[in-house]
Amino acid sequence: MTSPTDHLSSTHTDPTGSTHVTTDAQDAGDGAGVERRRRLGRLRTVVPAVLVLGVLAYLPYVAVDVPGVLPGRVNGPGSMQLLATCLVIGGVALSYDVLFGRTGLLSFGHALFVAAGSYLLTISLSEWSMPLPLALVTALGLSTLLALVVGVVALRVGGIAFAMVTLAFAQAASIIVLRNPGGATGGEEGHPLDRSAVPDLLVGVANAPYRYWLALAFVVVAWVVVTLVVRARAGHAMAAVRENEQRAAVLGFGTYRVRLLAFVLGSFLGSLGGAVHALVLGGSNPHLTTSEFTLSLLVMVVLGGAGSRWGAVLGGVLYTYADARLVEVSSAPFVQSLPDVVGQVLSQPLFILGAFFVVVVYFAPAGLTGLGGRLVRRTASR
Amino acid sequence: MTRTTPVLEIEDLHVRYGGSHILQGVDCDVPATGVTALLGRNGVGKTTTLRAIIGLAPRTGRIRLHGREIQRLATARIVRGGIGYVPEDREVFGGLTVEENLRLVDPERGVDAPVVERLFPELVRRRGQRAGTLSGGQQQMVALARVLLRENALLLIDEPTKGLAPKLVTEVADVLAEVSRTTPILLVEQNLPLVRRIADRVVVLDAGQVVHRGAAAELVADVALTRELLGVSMRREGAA
Amino acid sequence: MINAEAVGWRVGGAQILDDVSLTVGAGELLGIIGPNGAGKSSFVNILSGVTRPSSGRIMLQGKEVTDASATRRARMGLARSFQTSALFDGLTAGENVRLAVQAAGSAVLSPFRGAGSATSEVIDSLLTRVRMPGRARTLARDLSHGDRRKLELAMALASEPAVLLLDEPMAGVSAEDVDGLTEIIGEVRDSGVAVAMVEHHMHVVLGLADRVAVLHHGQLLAVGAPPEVTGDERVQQAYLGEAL
Amino acid sequence: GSPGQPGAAAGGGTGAAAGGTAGSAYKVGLVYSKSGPLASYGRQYRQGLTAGIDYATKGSGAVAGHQIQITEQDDAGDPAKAVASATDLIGQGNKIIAGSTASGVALQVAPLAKDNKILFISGPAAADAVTGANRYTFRSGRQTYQDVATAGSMLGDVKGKKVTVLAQDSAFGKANVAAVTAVLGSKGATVSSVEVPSAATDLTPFATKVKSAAPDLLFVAWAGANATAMWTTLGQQGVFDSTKVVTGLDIKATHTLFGEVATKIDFLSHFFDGAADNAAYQALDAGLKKQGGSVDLFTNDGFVAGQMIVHALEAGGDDVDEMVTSLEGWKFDGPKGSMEIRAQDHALLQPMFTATLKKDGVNVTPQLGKTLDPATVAPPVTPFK
Amino acid sequence: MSDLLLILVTGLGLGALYFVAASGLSLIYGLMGVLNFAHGAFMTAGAYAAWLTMGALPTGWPVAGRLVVGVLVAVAVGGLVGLVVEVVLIRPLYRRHIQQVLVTVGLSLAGVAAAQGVWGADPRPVDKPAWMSSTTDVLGARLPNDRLIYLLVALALFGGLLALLHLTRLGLVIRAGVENRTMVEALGIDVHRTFTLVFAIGGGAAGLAGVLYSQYAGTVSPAQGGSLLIFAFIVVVIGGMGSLTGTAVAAVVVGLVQQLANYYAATGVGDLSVVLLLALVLLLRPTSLKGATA
Ligand SMILES: Nc1ncnc2c1ncn2[C@@H]1O[C@H](COP(=O)(O)OP(=O)(O)OP(=O)(O)O)[C@@H](O)[C@H]1O
Ligand SMILES: Nc1ncnc2c1ncn2[C@@H]1O[C@H](COP(=O)(O)OP(=O)(O)OP(=O)(O)O)[C@@H](O)[C@H]1O
Ligand SMILES: [Mg+2]
Ligand SMILES: [Mg+2]
Repeated sequence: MTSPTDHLSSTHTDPTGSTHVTTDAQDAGDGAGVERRRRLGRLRTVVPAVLVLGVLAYLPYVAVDVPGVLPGRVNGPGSMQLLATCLVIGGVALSYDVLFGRTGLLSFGHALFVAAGSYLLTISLSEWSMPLPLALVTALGLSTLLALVVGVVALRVGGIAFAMVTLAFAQAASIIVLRNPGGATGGEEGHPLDRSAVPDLLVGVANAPYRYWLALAFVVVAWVVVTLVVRARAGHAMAAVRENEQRAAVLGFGTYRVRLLAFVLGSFLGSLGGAVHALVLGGSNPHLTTSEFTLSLLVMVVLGGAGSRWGAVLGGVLYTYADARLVEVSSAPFVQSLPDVVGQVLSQPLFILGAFFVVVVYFAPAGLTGLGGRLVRRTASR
Repeated sequence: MTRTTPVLEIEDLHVRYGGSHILQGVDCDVPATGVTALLGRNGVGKTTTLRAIIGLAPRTGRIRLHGREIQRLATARIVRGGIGYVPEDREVFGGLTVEENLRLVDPERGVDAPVVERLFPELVRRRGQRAGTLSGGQQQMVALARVLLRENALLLIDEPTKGLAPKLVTEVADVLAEVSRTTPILLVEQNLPLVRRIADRVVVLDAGQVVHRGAAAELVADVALTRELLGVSMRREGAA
Repeated sequence: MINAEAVGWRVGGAQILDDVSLTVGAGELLGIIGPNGAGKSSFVNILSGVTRPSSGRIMLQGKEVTDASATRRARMGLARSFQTSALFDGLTAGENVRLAVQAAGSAVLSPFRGAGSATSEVIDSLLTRVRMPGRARTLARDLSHGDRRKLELAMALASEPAVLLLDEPMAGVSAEDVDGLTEIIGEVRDSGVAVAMVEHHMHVVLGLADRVAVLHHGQLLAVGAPPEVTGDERVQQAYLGEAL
Repeated sequence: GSPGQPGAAAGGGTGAAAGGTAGSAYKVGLVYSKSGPLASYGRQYRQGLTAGIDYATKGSGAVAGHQIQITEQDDAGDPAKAVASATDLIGQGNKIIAGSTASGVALQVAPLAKDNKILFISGPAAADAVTGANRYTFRSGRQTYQDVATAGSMLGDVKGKKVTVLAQDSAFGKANVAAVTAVLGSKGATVSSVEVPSAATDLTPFATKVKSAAPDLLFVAWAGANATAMWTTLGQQGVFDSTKVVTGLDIKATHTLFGEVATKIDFLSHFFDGAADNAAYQALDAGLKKQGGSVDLFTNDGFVAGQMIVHALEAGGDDVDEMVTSLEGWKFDGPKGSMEIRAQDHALLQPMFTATLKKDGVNVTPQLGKTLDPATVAPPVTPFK
Repeated sequence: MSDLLLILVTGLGLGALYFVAASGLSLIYGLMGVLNFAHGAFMTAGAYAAWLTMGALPTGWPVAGRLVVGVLVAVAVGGLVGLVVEVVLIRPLYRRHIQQVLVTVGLSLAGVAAAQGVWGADPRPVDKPAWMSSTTDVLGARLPNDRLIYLLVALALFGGLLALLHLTRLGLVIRAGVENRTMVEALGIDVHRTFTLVFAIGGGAAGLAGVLYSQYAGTVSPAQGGSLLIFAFIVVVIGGMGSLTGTAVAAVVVGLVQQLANYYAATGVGDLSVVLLLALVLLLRPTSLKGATA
């Protein structure tokens, strides 16, 4: 019947019959010139990435006002904080795509690991009084261990069942966080970051650009790791498992190990994102543990385009941006001037986000990057 | 052969999938009697032709059933208009029992229809088994039985003997021969001996176009032509 | 190379396979024939580890593998094709083959190990070998039925297996290519691979097989040299009928 | 050219809004729930704030010639959004941040105040931890401890009495249990609790547990949508037959949600329509009417915040430390009555009320019981960390 | 003893409620492969429809009479919403299951937000017939009367749906269409209409669940549907994804386990009991979920 990988078939093909998953791998061409073409292909993926990175890294020096788009100057604290949050979530979405887009694992529990990274960092800083580096290692180590345990159990089943087991684990974690055991998590009020334990550069409104760079660095790390993995045998094995698990097994891939690897790797990157999230936001909050958060990760990845690095990051960034900025739209004067019921409905940011999401799924099933790719090709072919 | 009006007329049929142009102007008629075999190498578009007729592939051109244009109708309408379709991969409903598979088409009689009892006694024995657990050959029987439950103006049958044991191939050939006495069949088949035995006419496709049309006996007789069109000789095959 | 000893399989109260013992040696090709529903595919599934037998033992290269997973058996040099094509539909033909080549490599699954670059020639030669050159970039989902069968065979060959199990490799393959594929399988056998092939095209079986086994209602009806088996009256009765 | 300082404005200026010169506005940032689950609390707070500033500036909306310029941002109850908004507002040169409808928001924004040395006046958020959070954080509403202490007052002498707390098994619930244990336990009551998992749908088991505990006083701490089901179940299982039941009185819209048992409950109240009467209350009432609202629970917190903002600006102008000093120990009259900001931990000492509900037809109106003196419900001092 | 009886009866009532909520979900998932996240929004729609209807009817009518009309309207509204959603949003995304699921995710966000915009986030009281809010003494236990109603409704719904699926031709077409929609069409059966109908039936069941739950809670609120949806999901999964009988059994088990754990186990266990149950079922009997995996 259905499996979470069904969609991939549609996400990965567009009507021209070409694929985007395989751009890394389209070098299976014929004999001569292969090497050159491969190098060219690699260049074609690396150059835009480096360019975009350059532009993003320079933003804290851009003192231009973009009214309506960002709160104040591009490099003002408000904009920097907003962009930092967007980037962190973009990176987290990328980590989720390792599971969902690459390996076809529909997990509803990714939030668990992001939250684990975030909470374990804040807790080990203030509760266990560790220095930052040690706290970071502890948070990542424990989260990865947790991922291993959850993965070993949950991967015994597949498809929607897997989604539900992971959901169950995440629900359990969410409940535990809300119960505030031993006062460690702060319940629904969250756990603030111990300011004295982190470098001054990361604290205070004026230092927002440094938090922005931190978030950017996280995205770069996640990007590089995912790129390496996707190009490696493990990445191909993940694709094989996604496409046809039984076939992969008969070929000799240890499918359980492949899925576990993807799960642990994705969770590791997710918890790294959680830790950075805590640093950028100055604390952990229980919203990270909720299944809505995982659900929104799914939304982001699909929004941007599953199985594509640009797609995941873009989806994450856009979603977070929209979520934060739609509040402005809702209170815009033109909304207030609309008839009562319409105005009341439109003043709910979630309504706009939900409706927008439906539209994207509807008109750009391969995600925004897929749509972009299609436009580029169409104009090129004219 | 008497010249009757054809049951199905295809004019300038095109099928495109995204950028690839699969059928590039197929023209052919299916006469109102006998078996018309649609031949060709792997991937030339035989299945696609059948799917286009039944409305399962995006198509342009003109298709007439008994003189009525059907190329704009939805699949279900076309089928109710009298075209039965047996797909290449059998596509039985694996989760339903044999009985339920047949009742889907014929709610009243299902497995108990005379045609099933006569042609496929094995299915009567297995009426309660889930079709998904049937062997390949058994599934083919379900797929065939399913369309035979209904009165059809035309049957489209895609490689019905694929994966069948030799004995069954013979039996299926007999069934098809018998059915074709009352219902015209457009048959896609790789098994040339079978084609030779039951087909009246052949249409050969290559690269999305019709490259040959004629009586089956003619093609069989012309060794050179067979080799040119299909890459093999029917005679030698038949000897095996 | 591979032997089944008194293999039985029951499911849902029905005895699908009953006391089947067969051996295929290196460089030997065993044809498996039998009426539809006789249990041929089920037998191949048991040999390859996709299903577990209810009784009996499977030995692969002298080691017992009855309880070993499909993955383990693949690592031990066993490859197979499926009756209904089981490909990675969302990947291209070339990538399908490359996965098969990679899976065969004994290298441990390291996330950062390179994908291997020398394989594109290998991929092309494999695809050419199964008579589908130039289709490396087509998505498996978009291949025609016959091409899918060929790709299936290419993937089985990719791992340079010691034991090869083929479930109806010729089903749906156009008449033109049947001879070619027959030739390939012959070559594979001659290179010392143990091949077991389920097939309904009798001329292929008769042309290739060193021995033929006939399954009927889950039991071995006959095993022997092709002429012997086809001469057997019971086989004619149950399977061949009056051939076309 | 060289890129200059990250985050700096074009031309290398120092901070966007140095402000301060006469005539330029005093900027106040509001981060509160305009949407999300606490939107109605947020609306009350906002309306109260307008009335409060109006009252404190005598209708001018200006302090010493400087207009008070308010910038609002919606946090939808999400601390992450609140932190981003607060950062933005601070970056824009707002020296005062107010709002925080949700406790989670208050607790995550409070550290920002300290980091950036700005004044933070928390709103309806009730968490005790906001008190004493840091030198720059104040509150304009009541805290959980004051609620509980009010409930305790209803038992008279609690010595030897059995008190049970029915609360959700969450930080909010736990805080209430802890507060009851601290307030009433120290006076000699035996306190036990029935904690309801947040995932529970049917509350019969808990009603049964409460019934069999047969306490003299049942304190219900409940926040959430299934309140009506909870009250109905308590009623059905006969808890009211033998026990005095106390809970906090929420906003007007909830007064109809107690179903059958509404009149049997004793309420403690932070504030309600008709709870007090003084100049501030009348100003609040009039100010709200002007905005098409009416007096309700959190309009007080907004009004008081307005008073505090104006007072801080009058005394401190642009200097945050001056503002803080001026607020510490400040005594004033709010709509509830006389208030005092305790210097040691910025607790807001204030009167509390008890009430009952009166049903007349479909209308349910609260009736004032006792007004409790600020001192009798004052929380213990929690010095800054 | 009387406590145990009370816990068991309320547990059954809870299970009945879960079943009504899960049945529509299970039906749509099982038949169309769409995990309908908007099911919660459908329930909310039903609840508000009934609330508005009951408010609009003359107050002179007995509450029970207004409730019956409210239920009918809720089922109709739920069905209509399902119908429209299927035709407008689900059908064009045919075969793209994940996209279909995502559309419902979007809908669930937008639907709840819209309700919140129009009626506010705060719960509103609903009228409940006096008999339903009172109790009956049995063996010393005060059993709430409304639980009996929920049980009866759930039983009737279960029977009706089973009969629909297994005794009618529509049921057969539905089951076949689930497996291979194209082939059903190729057999000359108009499958679009069938699937629209399934969605409408699922929506109607959601509407019914919405009213029942609002009666149970005594209020309507925008988030109500969503909170019930979580349990409905769990029930559907434990029940084996799309199996109606499995769903019924799972609903009762979940209801009972939750009540018993909440009463007898230490605090905290009750909270996790359902989740633990789910994990346990999945790990011990992963094969029962094959339908979901395949
Ligand atoms: N959905 C599709 N998208 C893109 N290309 C397709 C699609 N379906 C079929 N094709 C292509 O159309 C061509 C014709 O396919 P078709 O299945 O009709 O061949 P066929 O003649 O039936 O071959 P065979 O004998 O192998 O069954 C093939 O090259 C195939 O790859
Ligand atoms: N899970 C199952 N439950 C019940 N019966 C089954 C199951 N799997 C297979 N069978 C039955 O076992 C028998 C053998 O099936 P198998 O697929 O092995 O046949 P086969 O010899 O490969 O036939 P074919 O040549 O048609 O492919 C068939 O009668 C089939 O119906
Ligand atoms: Mg074909
Ligand atoms: Mg078989």
